[in-house]
Amino acid sequence: MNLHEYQARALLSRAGIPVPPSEVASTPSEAKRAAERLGASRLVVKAQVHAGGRGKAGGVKLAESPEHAAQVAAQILGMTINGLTVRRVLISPAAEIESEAYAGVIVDRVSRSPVLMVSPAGGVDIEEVAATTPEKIFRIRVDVRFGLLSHQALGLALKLFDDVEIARSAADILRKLYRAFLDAGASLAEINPLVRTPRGEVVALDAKIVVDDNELERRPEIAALRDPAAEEPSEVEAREANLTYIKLDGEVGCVVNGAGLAMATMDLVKYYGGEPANFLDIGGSSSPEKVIGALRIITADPHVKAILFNIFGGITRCDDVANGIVAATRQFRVERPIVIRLTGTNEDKALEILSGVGMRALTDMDAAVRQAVALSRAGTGA
Amino acid sequence: MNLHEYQARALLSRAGIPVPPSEVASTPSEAKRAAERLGASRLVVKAQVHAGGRGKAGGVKLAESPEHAAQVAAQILGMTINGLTVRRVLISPAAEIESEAYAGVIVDRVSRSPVLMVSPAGGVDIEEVAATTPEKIFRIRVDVRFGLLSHQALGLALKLFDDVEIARSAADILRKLYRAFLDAGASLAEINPLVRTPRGEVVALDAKIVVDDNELERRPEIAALRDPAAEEPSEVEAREANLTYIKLDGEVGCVVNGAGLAMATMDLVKYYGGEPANFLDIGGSSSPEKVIGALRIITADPHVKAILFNIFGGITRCDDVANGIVAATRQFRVERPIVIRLTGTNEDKALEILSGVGMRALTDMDAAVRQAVALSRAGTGA
Amino acid sequence: MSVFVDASTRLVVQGITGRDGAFHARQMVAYGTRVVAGVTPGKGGQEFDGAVPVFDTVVEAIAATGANTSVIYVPARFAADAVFEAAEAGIRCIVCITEGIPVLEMTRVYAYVKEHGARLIGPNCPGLITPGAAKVGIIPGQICSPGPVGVVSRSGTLTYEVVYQLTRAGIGQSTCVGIGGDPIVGTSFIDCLAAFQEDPATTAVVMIGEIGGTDEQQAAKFVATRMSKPVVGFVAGRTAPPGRRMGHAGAIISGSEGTAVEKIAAFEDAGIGVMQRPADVVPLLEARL
Amino acid sequence: MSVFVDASTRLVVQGITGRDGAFHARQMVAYGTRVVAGVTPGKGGQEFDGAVPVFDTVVEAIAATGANTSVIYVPARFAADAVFEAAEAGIRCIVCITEGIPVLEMTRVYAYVKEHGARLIGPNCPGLITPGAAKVGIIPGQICSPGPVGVVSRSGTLTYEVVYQLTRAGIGQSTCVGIGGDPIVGTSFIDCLAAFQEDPATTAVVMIGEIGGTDEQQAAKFVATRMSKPVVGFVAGRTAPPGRRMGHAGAIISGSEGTAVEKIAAFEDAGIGVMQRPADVVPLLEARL
Repeated sequence: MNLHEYQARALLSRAGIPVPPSEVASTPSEAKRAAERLGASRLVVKAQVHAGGRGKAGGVKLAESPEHAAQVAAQILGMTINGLTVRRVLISPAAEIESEAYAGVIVDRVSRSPVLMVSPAGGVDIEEVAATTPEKIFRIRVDVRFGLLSHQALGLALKLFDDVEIARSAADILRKLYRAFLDAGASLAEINPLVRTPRGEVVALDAKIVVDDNELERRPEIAALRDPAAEEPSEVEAREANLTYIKLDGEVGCVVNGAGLAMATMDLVKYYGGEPANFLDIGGSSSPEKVIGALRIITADPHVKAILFNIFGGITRCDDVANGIVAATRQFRVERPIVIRLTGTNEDKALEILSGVGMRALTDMDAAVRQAVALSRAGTGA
Repeated sequence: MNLHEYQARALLSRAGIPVPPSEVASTPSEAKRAAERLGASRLVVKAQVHAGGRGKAGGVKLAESPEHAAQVAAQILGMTINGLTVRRVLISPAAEIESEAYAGVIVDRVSRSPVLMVSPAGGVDIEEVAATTPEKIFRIRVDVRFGLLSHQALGLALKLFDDVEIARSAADILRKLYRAFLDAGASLAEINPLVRTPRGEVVALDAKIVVDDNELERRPEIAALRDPAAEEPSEVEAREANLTYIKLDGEVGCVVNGAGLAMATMDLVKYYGGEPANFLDIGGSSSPEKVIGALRIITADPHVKAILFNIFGGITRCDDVANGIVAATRQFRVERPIVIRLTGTNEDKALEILSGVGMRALTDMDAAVRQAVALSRAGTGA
Repeated sequence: MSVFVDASTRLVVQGITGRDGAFHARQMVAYGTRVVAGVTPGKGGQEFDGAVPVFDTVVEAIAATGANTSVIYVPARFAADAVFEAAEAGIRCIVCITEGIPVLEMTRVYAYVKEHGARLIGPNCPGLITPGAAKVGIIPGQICSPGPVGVVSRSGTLTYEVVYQLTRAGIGQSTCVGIGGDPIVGTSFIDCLAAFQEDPATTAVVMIGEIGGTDEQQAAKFVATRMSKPVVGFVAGRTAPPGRRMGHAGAIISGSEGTAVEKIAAFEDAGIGVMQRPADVVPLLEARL
Repeated sequence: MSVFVDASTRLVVQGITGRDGAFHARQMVAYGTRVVAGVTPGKGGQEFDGAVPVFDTVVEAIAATGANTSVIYVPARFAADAVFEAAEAGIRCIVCITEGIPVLEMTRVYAYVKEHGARLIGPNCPGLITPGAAKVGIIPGQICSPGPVGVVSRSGTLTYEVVYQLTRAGIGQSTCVGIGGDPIVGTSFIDCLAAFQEDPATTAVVMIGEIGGTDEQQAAKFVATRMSKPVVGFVAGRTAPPGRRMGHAGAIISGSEGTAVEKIAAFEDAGIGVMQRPADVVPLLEARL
């Protein structure tokens, strides 16, 4: 789960990291009042959406007065960045910047450990730094059994700042960033830029935190930060139905059990010249209700021209899926051709159920995908 | 540093451990009002002093009404237990007890790890259980790198309670006890008794926490729990003067540099038939001020008949000590004979300083101790 | 022969009295796996299906039954602790089926398992099966058949699909290992490839990867430099958008890292036969066996 | 010969620019110890007394000077981290003089040092000295003389007292080790006794214990079962009241455990010559040498 910048700032601030004051506004007049309260002569107004490249998209602007802040907020609010509508802006005094660094913690899959990274080349995309000037990135693996040790944090901080007092401030921030990362159950926590001001202070000007979805159950206070308004509505609906669904732009709606098979099915749609409309995993122990929910979400997508089921019965029982399909077609009009591939546990029962309502099913994945692609291209055939 | 029971209960309660409600009172009328607020028909009134065996000493009594609570509080307040005056009582509803267990965490010196111990034989001195029925004590070493693991806590809890639901409650308490132990910087945290009520709840009826003095600097909120009124005034004064001083009942006041040498000096006093009046370590890099402070504290003890300095100069400079002695005798009347043993760094200068004011010094520890003992037995000789 | 599990496997099922644990314990018993014990705290002393003794702790289960392998079906919030318990008790091979363990929790679990010298397979995996000998986990036994091909995969049903293709074509499997779809798993592709390379019963390997991370890339290097047996591979997620978690917690393209394109390129560089679609496994293998 | 430090010791002083660090660095240099580097973050590039290069980190100090031993004089709140840093950097013998490290911090430090295969002496100790070869810590060099007696002690000035008695009586020392007065120390009596038993230059050992814990009792068992060299011992604190911390954090009788009486009894049982007073060390040793 991605947090908004303003949420990430609040978590870092709570962890004791110096973060400049800021306020969140969802209307231009709120923005004006916020700017007045902040009382700075120059302000930054930033779109709060889960998307990179906000600056390039025009989602970050400077303002010289509260009135001006209201004006730029009016420009940014409602803007669409990466397909997401901006509903909130963050307003903060423009910082005086002497230098910009980067600091981030991720979970490294290879070493199976958190890795703390810093770079004196901050304020830009860290991936770009890694690609073009990898020598400017310094990292250490954190041994979770002992945590981030003080000398390790200081050692990294000294890569950012020569002055030992400033490095100590930065080391303190690194320790707190690591702490915030753990406390939030994050898979990524970064400060970019980590700014040194002309007065020698070190402050976090922008913050990004991505929380591991698996942490949300035991962290209700973090889970409460979820902003459904910032997500695709169909994905919100799918999550509430316990389905893993990701909307794409194609025409073949896919209903599959298992994430790997779901991806392979999408890939095969593409292989045969079609475009998948979505990723959808109904999970292992599927019930007819999940199938109904899945069909409801997919049929709500107007781009979908054909629906493809690909079920490999293991724990999933094919008859459950068949019952779900039959029940769904009784509850609402699907109005799109359905191609069904079923094999494995209770396959025979499933075929019986389907043929009882005049539906057919295939047992071969390739055949089913080819047929679904053909139907999606034929438009609303049957 | 020992915490009072009421302070330890508060820490455990804050850690999420079920602790029955209680209030603290320092007068009988406060006790009455507290009892009224608690609203129970039977109450326990307990002396809050840093001493074991409060029950046997009459410091724990039952009360049947608020008025009765005031009466027993009047009996307990002002009582002396182990030389300590009772200034506060804790008032709590009398608990219904089905069984009493013990749970404690200590730092084990041998394994260099925290050790969690439980016993189904609670409510009595755990040392007595260890001595008489050691098979009733179960313990696990906690690997600090991983912390107390859930299955370890449950495994111990199942030694206390057969019912798995009750054991799960107890395991939860054990985990929280371990957490509270770490958070307080404790060297000991125990719940005795850990009670099972007839309704199947598990609650902490009494709590003891000893905090590692070395933790106090980084834990101001714990350091603030120190109750100087519960300590020997001369020891409070010594601590404020940065001296390590422990008052005893003998006649030979000892001023020594180094803890081991200080103990060995006391032992030698005893060996030669005297009784040490105190342990006092002026520390490694002593200043004349420390010597003055030490002499002030020792001369304030009316039992002291003779004062013995035993200084082995290493980092400690003998001349510093000599200057301190001279300065002290100018500032206040010592009125007790002083025997001085000095050797090591700047010994010659020290002898010069002392002879300048007509004082002598020995270089042999045994000779000095023998002389001090003789003087202490002779009363106020010189 | 085979890898990790075989006829000498003595299995303890952690969470045997739960819904999933009970269902799959029966499936494993039916397949012929030696399920010697179950563990559910508080149910020690019972018998599961009148045949498998249940214990409160893994330590007790090992003491009474000589279990050497465990499979974990407990809910996510207890699963990490179940792995800790199994490792501490001395289980040599721990198979964690449970999905949903936080990745930070896994960093600690992995360190612990490693210190205890145990092997962890998973979490969030279907387990493994040595056809005809032992099934540990949830892979449907009926789609497998004994034979010379080792299968290793980050996926569940996609593995079944591939194994099903193999079995239908008459190509049996030595062992099929589902290593799990999480960012941190106990056993990597390389661990499995190394084991298959050593295993005399395995003559070729199928590797089924997906987007996210670099495990496939490292595995490709291992294949190129350390393996003499032929390997064919598949990578799921060519059509996956970046930055989205594709069902598996580990199936996510982070920035530009972990795409199917780079993994397939690594496979090709390493001489691995690349399957364009699951059905390609049969012709590619037949050309190499 | 000697134990732990000798002429091959290449010492880095952590905290060399602090008051205590600077003072004792000079003393050690004056004694002839090879002080090859100092470490103070932010002071890298300076020279201490125009002779000892100062580095920001221990890693850099080792790389530039080949340091193999470190001594720590930093304030208590930085001392645990200094040990972590030294161990991580690869120092083999770490001597921590600093007093006041929380014991829970030490549980982690000890685990870390052990994993890194290093030896930690202290904390809260006077360090050690191999007379005539190397002094690491704060033991006054002038009271020591080379010879055949190994000395190991939980104390500082009490050790000086005993060593002083030895030197005055013409009995030299192989190495004197102050193991520290905290409840958790890196090197125990047994570790030192084992080293002295192995050391050909040591023919007898003096062990100076005190109240608190059971290190002396275990050491006594070790002496009885594993040592052929004669040992004499002292236990400070016969007059100490129970439950009070006698200056040293570790010098406390907890309940009935850790009394001088039980330690002395253990010494006697093990055939250790028990000193009633520090001065007894000379006649007891002379009877055994």
